[in-house]
Amino acid sequence: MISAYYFGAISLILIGLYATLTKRNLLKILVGLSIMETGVNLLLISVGYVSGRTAPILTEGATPQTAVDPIPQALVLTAIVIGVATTALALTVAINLYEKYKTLDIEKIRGLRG
Amino acid sequence: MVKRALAIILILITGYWLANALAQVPFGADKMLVGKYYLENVKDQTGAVNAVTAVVVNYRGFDTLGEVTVLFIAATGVAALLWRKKRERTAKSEGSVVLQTGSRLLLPFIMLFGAYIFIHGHLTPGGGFPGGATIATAFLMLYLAFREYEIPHRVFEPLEGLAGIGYVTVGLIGLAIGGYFLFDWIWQTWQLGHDNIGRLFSAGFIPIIYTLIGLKVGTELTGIVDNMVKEPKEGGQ
Amino acid sequence: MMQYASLLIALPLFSAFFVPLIKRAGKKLILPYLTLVTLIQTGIAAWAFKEVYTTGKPIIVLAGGFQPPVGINLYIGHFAALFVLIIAVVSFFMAVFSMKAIDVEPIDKYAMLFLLLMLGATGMIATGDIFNLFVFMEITAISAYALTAYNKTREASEAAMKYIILGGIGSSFFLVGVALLYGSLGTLNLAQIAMIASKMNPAVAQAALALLVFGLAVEAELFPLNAWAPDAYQASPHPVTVMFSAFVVKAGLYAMVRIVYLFKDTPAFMGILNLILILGTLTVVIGELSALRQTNVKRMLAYSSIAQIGLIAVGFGVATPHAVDATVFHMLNHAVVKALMFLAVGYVGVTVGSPHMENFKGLGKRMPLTAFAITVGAISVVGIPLFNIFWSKFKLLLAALQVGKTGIVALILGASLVEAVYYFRLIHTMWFEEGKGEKVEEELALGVIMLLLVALIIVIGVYPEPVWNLVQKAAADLYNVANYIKNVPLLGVSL
Amino acid sequence: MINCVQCIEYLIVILMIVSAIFAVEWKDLLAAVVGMAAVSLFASIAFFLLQAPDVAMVEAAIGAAMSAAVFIFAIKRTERYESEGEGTGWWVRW
Repeated sequence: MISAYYFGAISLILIGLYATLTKRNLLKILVGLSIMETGVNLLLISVGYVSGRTAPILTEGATPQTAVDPIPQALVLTAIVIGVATTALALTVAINLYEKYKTLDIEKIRGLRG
Repeated sequence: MVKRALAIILILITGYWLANALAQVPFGADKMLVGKYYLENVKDQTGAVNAVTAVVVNYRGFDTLGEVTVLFIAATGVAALLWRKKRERTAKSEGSVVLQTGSRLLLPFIMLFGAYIFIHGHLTPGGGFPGGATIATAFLMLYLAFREYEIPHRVFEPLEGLAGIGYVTVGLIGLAIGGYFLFDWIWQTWQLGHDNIGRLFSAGFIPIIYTLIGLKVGTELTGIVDNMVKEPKEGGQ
Repeated sequence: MMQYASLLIALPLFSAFFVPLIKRAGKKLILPYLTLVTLIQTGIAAWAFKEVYTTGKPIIVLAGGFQPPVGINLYIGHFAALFVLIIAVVSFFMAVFSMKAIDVEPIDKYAMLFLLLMLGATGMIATGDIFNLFVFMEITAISAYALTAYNKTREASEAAMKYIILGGIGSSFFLVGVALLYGSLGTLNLAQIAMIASKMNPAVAQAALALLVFGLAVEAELFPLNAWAPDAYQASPHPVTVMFSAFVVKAGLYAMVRIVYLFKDTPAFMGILNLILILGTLTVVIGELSALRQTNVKRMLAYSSIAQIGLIAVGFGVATPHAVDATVFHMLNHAVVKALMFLAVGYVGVTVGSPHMENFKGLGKRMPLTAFAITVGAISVVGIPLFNIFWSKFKLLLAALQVGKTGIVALILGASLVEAVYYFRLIHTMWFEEGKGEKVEEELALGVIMLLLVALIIVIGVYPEPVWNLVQKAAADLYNVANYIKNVPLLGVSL
Repeated sequence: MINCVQCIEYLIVILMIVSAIFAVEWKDLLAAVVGMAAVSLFASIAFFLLQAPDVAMVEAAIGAAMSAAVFIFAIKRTERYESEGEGTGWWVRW
């Protein structure tokens, strides 16, 4: 039996993967990628969680023994920003493709062979 | 249909495999090794109260430099790929009166709030990235409210570059003073603010770097929005 | 003094952020500025190379002055020093080539992306922290996406889109792998991971490594995830193609091998090696067979390059000291040869219009120097003695024979045979077929660069010993994990 | 033994998965993007429950708001409705 958060994270990853593998609309694929990234971030944070502890902000009352692991949180901060950067660039390329082909259907975008 | 079924089977196998592996990584257990070191030493070594901020800016400063770079690349890439000789905004109507007045009124407050978030990054949750995004939202609102609005490019582009240069320069000063790239010279060499932990003027170069990051993230996200909004003029390819 | 090696990262970053200000001074200055920066980078890399190879000790750069498992460290050992130098030199050559080859606006953005691509590959090779590796991988990947689409043609956008989607899937996989590793070991430093790898549950280790290998396979162009590569090679600007083939792929492969070798003493290792062997073999077979039926020379070279990458992966999959030596040698040779060939073919593309097979008819009369360069490169790739790739293929063969893997011997020989077919066809087209067109005045700077690379190929081919010695040190750095752990000054937080 | 906090956890995870499925299946891309933003928002609440307020803020500001805005601009410049039918993408093929 795995925890609810693990379950949610894996489900998000799989739903995103499903969308990227089977959808034909480019923007839908990018939505899928985005969901997948959210899932991965949730997974990282849940890996760093320690039950019964508080956020790693050491003001009065919080000691090192009562805080959760700060590293996964720092990693996820980085990962979120990287994700949004990739998404923005991908959407730009999609706009360029739409200007050239007048469609977002990848079955119809086939300038290159192979 | 067959392809879809195949994809679903493939995904279910992946999921089962992942879940199996994850079952060996118990949820909620204490798995800290380096993390414990951070929590114990964060106040002495960096002066920050928020351990995540200290990890992001101090201990794993290289990651953050890279992260800023990634966002910079994305902004550059968006600008390069949407570059046309002539472009203009094509919004058909102005925003409503409520939106226009609201955005004018709220603009300074949103900017102030963004600045607050990134200046207090070492004390409260937040920091340069959400702060910068908040500032970008203010400009996003202006774009939505006014049909003709454009950001002052002559200010934004150099500001973006200068904030990045500032970050690297702070790191290089660390190399010159302390002997290590991205060394926290304000905290560890000059020892400023050691009796001030938990208040604003502490934590060495974290507020400086977060301000630079906030400015950079704000200008970059605004730049991305600006590039996405403007469409090529007819015949302007 | 050692810490100044961090300039390898700081300089490209600083210069990239500086470009908007240069643009104010004048657009004409941007490409010379790019050349200058890459030249300085070459100088720093050469200094680091000299330092590492004379003292025999790796340069450890500590970011922020924190000791490794706490802070991030760069590890510039023998391997990293060699490849950082290669990256810098190739970037310098390509900056020179860019002055000729790039005429699509906006140049300033091109210069920034170029510098950051170089930075990303340098960081991937130099870093000693698995998440930092991810960040540098994303820097490389995102600048590569943007540069692939830079020409703004249909093909370029399509190739970039493919690359982005595959890259997105790959980076998600990679992060899941990192989450598994971190969840069971509690550290992200590569040396510390190697030190406590045996404590990890073998099933989790295997899953994590498989995820990491799949994540890096996008950058390393291994089979199921390399559909983007030929398209991107074909559609991106010519200098960028050279950079992809010469060092972006190498950085991905290096990262993959570094991570996998950290687990050398654990039960999970053999399974992952088999995975790499299978992926590599498939890459070789499919790459070579696809190369046969191409009519666009740049695309043909792209498939050939992919096949060579597969060969390198196979070599790393054998994982004996001799095989790793030979494979690193092959990496070096492949970087030199493919840089030369893509440069020459790109130059033809720039002057004639497109690198289609038609345009290569009678090239020997119109652009003799370029045709000569392509010929030397082609002969070398096929593996004719007295050219550099002969030695690396030969040593790889010997290493495979030593462990009795005859399948790999057959694979290498078969690949060489197929390569011979399509490269000799290209040579035949260039020298013995009549083509139309005037004789072209070849650019002096590019001619010098091509002749330099040709000379390098022949010198390594005739006297392989000095380079072989260098390469053996580099390979030992990669293979000898115990030494790697010893060299990184780990703080005692093993608790 | 299920207490109140656990109830909220399960609720958030279920809402997240449901909105992810909607985001993937809706034919109207604008609705799909809103679904994606909802996933990010629920994830942000989950981060908060997992004691990661920093990440929650970043996810809400950048992951949900900014990325949805960029998506919407892209939809404005392309098309809003997805055509029928499914198939594997070309990047899977060689």
